[in-house]
Amino acid sequence: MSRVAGAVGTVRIRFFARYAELAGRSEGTLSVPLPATVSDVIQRIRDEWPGTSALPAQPLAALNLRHVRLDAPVADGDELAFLPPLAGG
Amino acid sequence: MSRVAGAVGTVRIRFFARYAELAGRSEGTLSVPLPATVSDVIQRIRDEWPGTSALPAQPLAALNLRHVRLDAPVADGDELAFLPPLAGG
Amino acid sequence: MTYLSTAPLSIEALLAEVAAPHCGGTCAFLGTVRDGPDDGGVTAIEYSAYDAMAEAELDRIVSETRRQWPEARVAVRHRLGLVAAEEASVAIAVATPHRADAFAACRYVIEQVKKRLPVWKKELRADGTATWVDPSGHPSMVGPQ
Amino acid sequence: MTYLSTAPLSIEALLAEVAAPHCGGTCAFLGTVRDGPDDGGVTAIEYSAYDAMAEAELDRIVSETRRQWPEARVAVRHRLGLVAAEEASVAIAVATPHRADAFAACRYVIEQVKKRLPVWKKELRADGTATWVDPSGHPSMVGPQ
Repeated sequence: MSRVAGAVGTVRIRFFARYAELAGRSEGTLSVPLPATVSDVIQRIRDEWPGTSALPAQPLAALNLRHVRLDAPVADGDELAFLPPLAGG
Repeated sequence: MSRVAGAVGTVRIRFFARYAELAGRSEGTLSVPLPATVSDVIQRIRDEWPGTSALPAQPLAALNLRHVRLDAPVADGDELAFLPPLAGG
Repeated sequence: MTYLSTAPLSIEALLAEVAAPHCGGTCAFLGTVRDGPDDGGVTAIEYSAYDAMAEAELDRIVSETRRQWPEARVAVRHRLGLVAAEEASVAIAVATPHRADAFAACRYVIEQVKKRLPVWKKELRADGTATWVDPSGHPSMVGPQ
Repeated sequence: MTYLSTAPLSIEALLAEVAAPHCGGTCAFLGTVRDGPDDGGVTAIEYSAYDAMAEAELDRIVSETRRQWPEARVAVRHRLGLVAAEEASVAIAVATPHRADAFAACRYVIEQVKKRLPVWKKELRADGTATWVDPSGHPSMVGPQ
């Protein structure tokens, strides 16, 4: 690789409900150069996992069990989940 | 009696809860010259029934199962009730 | 009697009464006899009513609620007689297609009940005293008898 | 699981959980699966969740409620799996010393649940179709499968 060596994080990715159907998978693990935001990870998922292009470009996201904005930073070991429009209650 | 003959109504009077205790009775029947308001009936009760002077001069009143103001007219056959401060719920 | 009961109130029964396929939100309210630190050891409350008027008043309150929220299904019961601490004295259930109406209508019913129902309560205490409750803030001792 | 359940929800159990001698007002909310005239013959809803997050989120909602209404006793359950029409998908009970707080806190919980809980539902219809429900108004057909 020509990339300058830097920190790389491993992020656990999860898809739920309709997004799992669209992505054709409910979870996976992804290596991402750090620092990275949720948006960066979304871009990387689209590049690396065929089928995920059907997901919306700006989905609702949760990092380590909390809702986050797409500009939130992602760290090594994080669990990042993509959530279809919520329908609880 | 020297009173000019006029319409007279019979009104059923009811006392509840603490007022029944204060009045020493829970009900009674009263003849009142008509027209008369609830206030007029209250005055007549105080005059005619000993013990009812312990009742407040302006109690909450209900006429024929509905809350009424003290200036409401009373008619023959009405049921007039005096209600201590309400405490339902 | 339709709305007044001397038996313990069943919220499950009220919920079943208002349930309907098109009603997705149900709000219920239970008023229970308190025995808090400021309540001086209340062991039970004896509820009495001007029965015929309380029935009529509850019927009017239910009708008004249905007029204001035409899709609401409404049930209400008030208990009379001796009610032990932590038992319910009043129970209300309102089911509506959407939840905001259920909350608003249920709140309407309990506020009207508090304001209009000809019901009185005598607090019975562990020390044998009994007090007529005046929510306007002037308790009057009537016991021990 | 504390807040999530695949078994039918019992409002009586929640009411017992929040009951306390000093709490005179209890407000409960039940969300039930609708099958109204506009709901196209929904026979059941299949609820799924991001379980760990839904538990965490409900715990946060309960904590926030207790912070805003320090005297409130709060219980909430959300059902998962197949829920038949007219069965409850969510149940909330809040007991407080005074009723206004019970209504406000109960309303807070259901609004936050609707806004934040990572739960999804697929409507199952009598004709065999299934639809992911998007409350923002864009249903997406995914069946018959």
